[in-house]
Amino acid sequence: MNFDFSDDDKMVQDQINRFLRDNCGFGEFRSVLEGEATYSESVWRGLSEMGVQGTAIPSAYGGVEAGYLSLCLAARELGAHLAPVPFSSSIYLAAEAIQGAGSEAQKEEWLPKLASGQVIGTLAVTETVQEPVPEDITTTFVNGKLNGTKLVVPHGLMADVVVVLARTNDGLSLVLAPLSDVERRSIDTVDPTMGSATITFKDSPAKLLGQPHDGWSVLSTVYNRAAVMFAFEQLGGAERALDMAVGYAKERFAFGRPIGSFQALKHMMADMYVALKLAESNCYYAAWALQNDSDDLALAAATARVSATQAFQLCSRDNIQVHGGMGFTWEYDCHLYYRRSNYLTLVLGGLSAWEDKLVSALPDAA
Amino acid sequence: MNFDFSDDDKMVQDQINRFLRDNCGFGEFRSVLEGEATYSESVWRGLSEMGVQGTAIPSAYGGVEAGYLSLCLAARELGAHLAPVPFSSSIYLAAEAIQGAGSEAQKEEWLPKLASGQVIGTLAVTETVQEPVPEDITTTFVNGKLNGTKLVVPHGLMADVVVVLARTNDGLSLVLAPLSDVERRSIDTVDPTMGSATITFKDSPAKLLGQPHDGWSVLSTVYNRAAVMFAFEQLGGAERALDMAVGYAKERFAFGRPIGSFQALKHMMADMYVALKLAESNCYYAAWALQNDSDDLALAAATARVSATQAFQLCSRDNIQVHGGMGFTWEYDCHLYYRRSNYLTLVLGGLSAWEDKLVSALPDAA
Amino acid sequence: MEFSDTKEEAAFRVEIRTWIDNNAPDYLFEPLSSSGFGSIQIDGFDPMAEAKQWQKTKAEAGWACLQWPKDYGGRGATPIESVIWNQEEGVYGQLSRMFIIGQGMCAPTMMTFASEDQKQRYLPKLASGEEVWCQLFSEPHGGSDLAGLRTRAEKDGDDWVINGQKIWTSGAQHSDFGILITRTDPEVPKHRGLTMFFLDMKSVGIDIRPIKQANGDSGFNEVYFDNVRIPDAQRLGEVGEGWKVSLTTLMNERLAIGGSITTGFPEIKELVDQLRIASGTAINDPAVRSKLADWYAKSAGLKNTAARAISALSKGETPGPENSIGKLVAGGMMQDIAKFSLDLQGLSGAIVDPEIAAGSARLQAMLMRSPAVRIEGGTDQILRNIISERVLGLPEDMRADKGIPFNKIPSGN
Amino acid sequence: MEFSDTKEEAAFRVEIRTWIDNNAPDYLFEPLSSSGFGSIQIDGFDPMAEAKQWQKTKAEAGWACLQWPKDYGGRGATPIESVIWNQEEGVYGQLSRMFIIGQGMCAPTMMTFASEDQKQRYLPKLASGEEVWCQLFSEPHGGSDLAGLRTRAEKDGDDWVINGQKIWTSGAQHSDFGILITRTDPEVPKHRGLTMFFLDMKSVGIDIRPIKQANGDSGFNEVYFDNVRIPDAQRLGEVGEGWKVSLTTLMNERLAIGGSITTGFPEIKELVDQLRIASGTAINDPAVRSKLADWYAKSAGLKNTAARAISALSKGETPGPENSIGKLVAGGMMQDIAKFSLDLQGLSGAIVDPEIAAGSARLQAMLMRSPAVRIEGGTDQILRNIISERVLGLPEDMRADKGIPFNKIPSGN
Repeated sequence: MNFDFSDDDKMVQDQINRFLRDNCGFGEFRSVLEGEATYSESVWRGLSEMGVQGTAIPSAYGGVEAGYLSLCLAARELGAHLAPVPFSSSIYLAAEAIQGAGSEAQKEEWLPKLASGQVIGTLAVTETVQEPVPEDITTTFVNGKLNGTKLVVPHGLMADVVVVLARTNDGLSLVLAPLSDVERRSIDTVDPTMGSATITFKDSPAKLLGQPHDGWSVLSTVYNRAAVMFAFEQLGGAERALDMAVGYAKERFAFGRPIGSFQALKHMMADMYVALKLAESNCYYAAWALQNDSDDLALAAATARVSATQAFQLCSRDNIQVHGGMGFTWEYDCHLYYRRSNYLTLVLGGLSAWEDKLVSALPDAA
Repeated sequence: MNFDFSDDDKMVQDQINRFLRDNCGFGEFRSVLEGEATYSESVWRGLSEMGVQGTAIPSAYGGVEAGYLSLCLAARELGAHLAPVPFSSSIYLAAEAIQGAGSEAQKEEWLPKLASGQVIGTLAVTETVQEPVPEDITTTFVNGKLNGTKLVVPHGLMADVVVVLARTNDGLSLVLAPLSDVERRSIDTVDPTMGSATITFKDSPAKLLGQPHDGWSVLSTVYNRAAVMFAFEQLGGAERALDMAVGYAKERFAFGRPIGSFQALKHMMADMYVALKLAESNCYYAAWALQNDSDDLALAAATARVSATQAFQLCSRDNIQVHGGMGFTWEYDCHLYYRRSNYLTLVLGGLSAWEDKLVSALPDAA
Repeated sequence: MEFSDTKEEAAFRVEIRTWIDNNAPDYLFEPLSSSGFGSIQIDGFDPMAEAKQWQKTKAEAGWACLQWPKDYGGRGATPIESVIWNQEEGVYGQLSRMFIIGQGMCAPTMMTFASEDQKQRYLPKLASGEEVWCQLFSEPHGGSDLAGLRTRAEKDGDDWVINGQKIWTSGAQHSDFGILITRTDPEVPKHRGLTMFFLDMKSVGIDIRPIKQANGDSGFNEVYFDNVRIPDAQRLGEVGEGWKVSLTTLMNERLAIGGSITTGFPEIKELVDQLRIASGTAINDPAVRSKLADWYAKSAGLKNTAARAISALSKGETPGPENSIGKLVAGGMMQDIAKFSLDLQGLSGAIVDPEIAAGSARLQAMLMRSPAVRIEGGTDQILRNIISERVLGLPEDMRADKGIPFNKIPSGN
Repeated sequence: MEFSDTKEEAAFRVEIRTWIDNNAPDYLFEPLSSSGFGSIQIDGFDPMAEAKQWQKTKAEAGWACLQWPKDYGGRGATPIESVIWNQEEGVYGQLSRMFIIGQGMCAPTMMTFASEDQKQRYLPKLASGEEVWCQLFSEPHGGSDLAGLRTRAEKDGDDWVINGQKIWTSGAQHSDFGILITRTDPEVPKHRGLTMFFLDMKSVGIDIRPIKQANGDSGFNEVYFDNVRIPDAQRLGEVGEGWKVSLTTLMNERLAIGGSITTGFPEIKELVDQLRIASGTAINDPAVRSKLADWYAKSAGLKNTAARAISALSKGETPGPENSIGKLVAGGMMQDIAKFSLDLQGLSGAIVDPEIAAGSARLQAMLMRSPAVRIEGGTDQILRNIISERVLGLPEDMRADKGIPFNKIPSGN
């Protein structure tokens, strides 16, 4: 039994951390936040040069094939630094869908480009202002053409290729569409750095990804796998938010003493730590389940997702509270974590949906 | 607009408070707790002498006819003192059911005896180990005879007459049965001072109360009305538990200072106060709605019930926490409030059931 | 106990309702009703201009600042009459609230401490909205430690010279006047060296800079003072008595009752009545119902607590610190409600565009604004201190600054 | 990262499993499996006698106190081997846990501070269950302020004379020996005047009185000392160094990992899988599912955190104060789970008779026992202090007793 990451994986994590610390400071982040760029091309390029996008992609398809444990640690760093790049959509969603459901030809065509960062991918599901159910999907895929509108596509603003959930004959299927000839419009969300777009397809060319009519179930598998990696991003964000709170509480004085000496704040931060620690341990287990395609991946993923969502929401929220008024200024970084935590909570469907999945995945005698 | 009780009502409340303080100390309570008596006959008699049981019963039926506002304040004192008497079952449940559904003859027969305390009444519903639904009721009332077992009847140990939910032909009806010739067995519950019993009817004589087949809906009305009075008992208990916590925290020293000067405990008690205050205000409104048979009684009652349940549970639970180890001894009184709070939470169906009722009672545009 | 109006109250209510029907800016009804939580946004209108116009209309008809004496621009009404006005003013109250700092906090201080001439000069124009006031209390280094302020006032002839910085000043950019608390003696313990003034916000040396908030709004400002001169005649209270004077102001903060407190309940109820989730319409889902019931019970509790405070007011009693529960409960509740409402909508819940998001994105606006509610005007932690010490009588926490000269208190820098 | 056993671990597990299959008191399997939360109840059996028999059987076969050196009655096993034993011992571990104070807390202190002769004399009998030990630390006036203890030890020749009172002593009535912390100097600051001893619990002048708990059990005792004499040879550590010695004991409290922590999750899962509520089987109700998911995530988090601590142990690292989260999370969770489970059952949820109530009334037992979990062995508040100060490095609260002679510290009486 060895419930820890290998030294190799940790070394790679440390490299990514140092790269992001040096190259993905808040200046980089804020230029995206303020709308001067849709994402940080320099950070994206730097990650490419380190091979991060290809971490879990087989070497046969141009990846590094370092496995999911390493990718999870990369996700943790990306989350901690709020890296304003389309990594999650391109890698956890698009690459996973293509790896999981694509034909050999599709994998050969797209995975090397995704692994190198040359192409940015994403996944488009939501069409209505509600948690999607199969009946909501009205985008059609008929005779090789896509028609319909996807309301909110993460990183849809800069994606080059998109996996689309669409209606075919009498079911839902995933299809793969290059995004050269579509109408896309930026849509405002709680986190402006996630590059969200509304995308309208009008007779846009696309190809079936995987078997017809299994779109909904493949999507569910992709979500389970992505959930683990998003959970690590959330974990990284939660940890950084707690660090910010602790750092501020040690230095800020009120009533003649550091505010971190008041029990009301100390205990708030202790509770943040508890949530973080539980989430971290659940994430570790889920990473193992992902890497090993364990039978209980669905349960492990939902468990990590639920606790990491709760931890990031709590830590980012109460980090603002510890900072007081300053925590609510645009200038301080607290709201960036709050924004990201709320977007990441929703990106694969809300917390309630994941709670439900978790219970469905429980063994009969727990 | 005048959102307060009248001076008359408050004066009566004060008298009850003084009577209970002088005559219903913890010696009285503990003799019931330790099983030396099933209830305090002297307190019951004292309340009778003051006419408390008859507070809201019309003078035509031997009551004082002082109204429900006064009865609510009496309930608050009974709750604060954890009075070990069958008041709630006899007055909020039995007397209400008879007043609401009984024939003129039944009212004339029973209300004066309930009002004077000469007779103790209760209500018997639950038959299975689950929140009752109509299908659970298998006790039958046929040809004037009751047959079946009621699993847990509050104050069933000492009641003289019971209102029973029973199956008649093709529906559920309420029936009224004297408890002279039944089998009753004490059943252990979280609060041993509530005189709970399992009662078995074997061809026991009884009479229909109200119209046949409207048992379930009359029960629901009785519960709504009783909920207000129980909420006042819970409020009284919550307030006393908070008082105990505050008193202890002021006097107990640790680390060279009163424990009540530590924010962790201060803020815990502040939250107890907040819950109490919200519940109190909701109880006030519900008392008005009860007294005036307001259209929104169902909503007001559920609201008072939900918030008073939460307040009593929180205050009784965290009162133990403030007391530390002492709070968990049999000798200290903290657990008596904790026990009572948990019993009162369940007596009319659990909190979840009342939350559901509350939402059902919300107007369409709230 | 009686919830209905008395005959007089009912008549007064009808009078108000009739007047409002005839005089309110009904072209603003729609935009005000769907206005996002936070700052008022009215497409095509200048909110401050509209607010001033509405206030002027009210003042001319005797409906401004109802409880103030007629001499100072009020109506000399009873507390209950004032509450009835607030209830009937409804959405238009959003316009009136733009003057709340001046009318609710500066004015009581002026009434208590200004000279009769000053009151005659300033209060009527404050009532009518012609002149806007702000309150200059908070400072960057102070935070919850309000009395830890550093802005200096030094006597120079008949004037005081002010240097320093204030923060979180609502509406400073619109204001004509302000009340200002300063430190006049740093060598005595912190509560004892303070002095209060009022001043012209157009004075030389004042620099106002808007603060961009986390939600993108800019309702607050930093105000810098560089040798700003204030005549001694504009001092409120004695030198060194500024803390006591400020308590008058802060106490009045709690008296602003009768208007309804924002909790988010109506917004989430409206959402779940319509929203389809996996199990059907959200309102029918037991998990939604359970939370909804708890939130309703809390919001009803606040409403009923406010009603009790009104009852107390009408009997001449002063509502006490127990009214601190309002913001404490509402702040956390709003945050929970916003989070849960988004959660029910999946990824589409992240959309903040009011044209697209459910309920005009009011719940999303609440998500982004509510963290500030738990901080501004007393953090959750300060409110719990107030409740535990002033309501429950628990002993105060140990204090590191007790009896120490202000300039000797540890400050970490 | 690897969750499966290594080949050696798997073989060791098989060895244990085989031995347990052949030697465990299988007639106790059923009663132990359905035993209520709190004290062990086994109808028709004396729990202590059964526990001693099982411990003796284990010790004779080398399965007692696996990590202890063989010389002192252990097996000299690795931490991982010890964890595997705990996992495989299963329900019989409930019997072994009756010795946990002695073996888990007194023994490490004896190993560090007793003489070699004393270790040879006492430890093997402690390992085999022949002699039972208790720990005499807490006092009525101390509470969370453990170092605020008042029991006096005064030197008299070669003996120390003890007067005072201890409380919350688990198993004192069954114990042969105990470790005892006393105040030997009240005129120095509180942590400095303490001294540790071990003593014979049958000594003249000891009076043991069981404490009846709120849930009706009596697992704890008050122990009174009236001129009890202890030879100086039974002193553990130097005079005045008792606090440091006690930290050895308390630190070992956290190392008792590998056994599973009670959270209530399996109990409520079993309940809702069966229970019928208004909407159908409880497990299908969205409100139930939402809570269940949160509780599962917490209990899985604790289990996985423990697994990480085991990994650290197996690498020779010492698990740190972060393990304080276990009880903090489990205590509150148990209380919430118990409350909610009763709630789902309506009035019948109040029934505590195990013959009638669902799940043998274990959830009702949990309701009544869980308040103590949030207090014993460090209250929730103390645990949050530990996490915030020792894990997060936040500054300590202001202290009223710092550097003050013990007999000058304010005590309220």
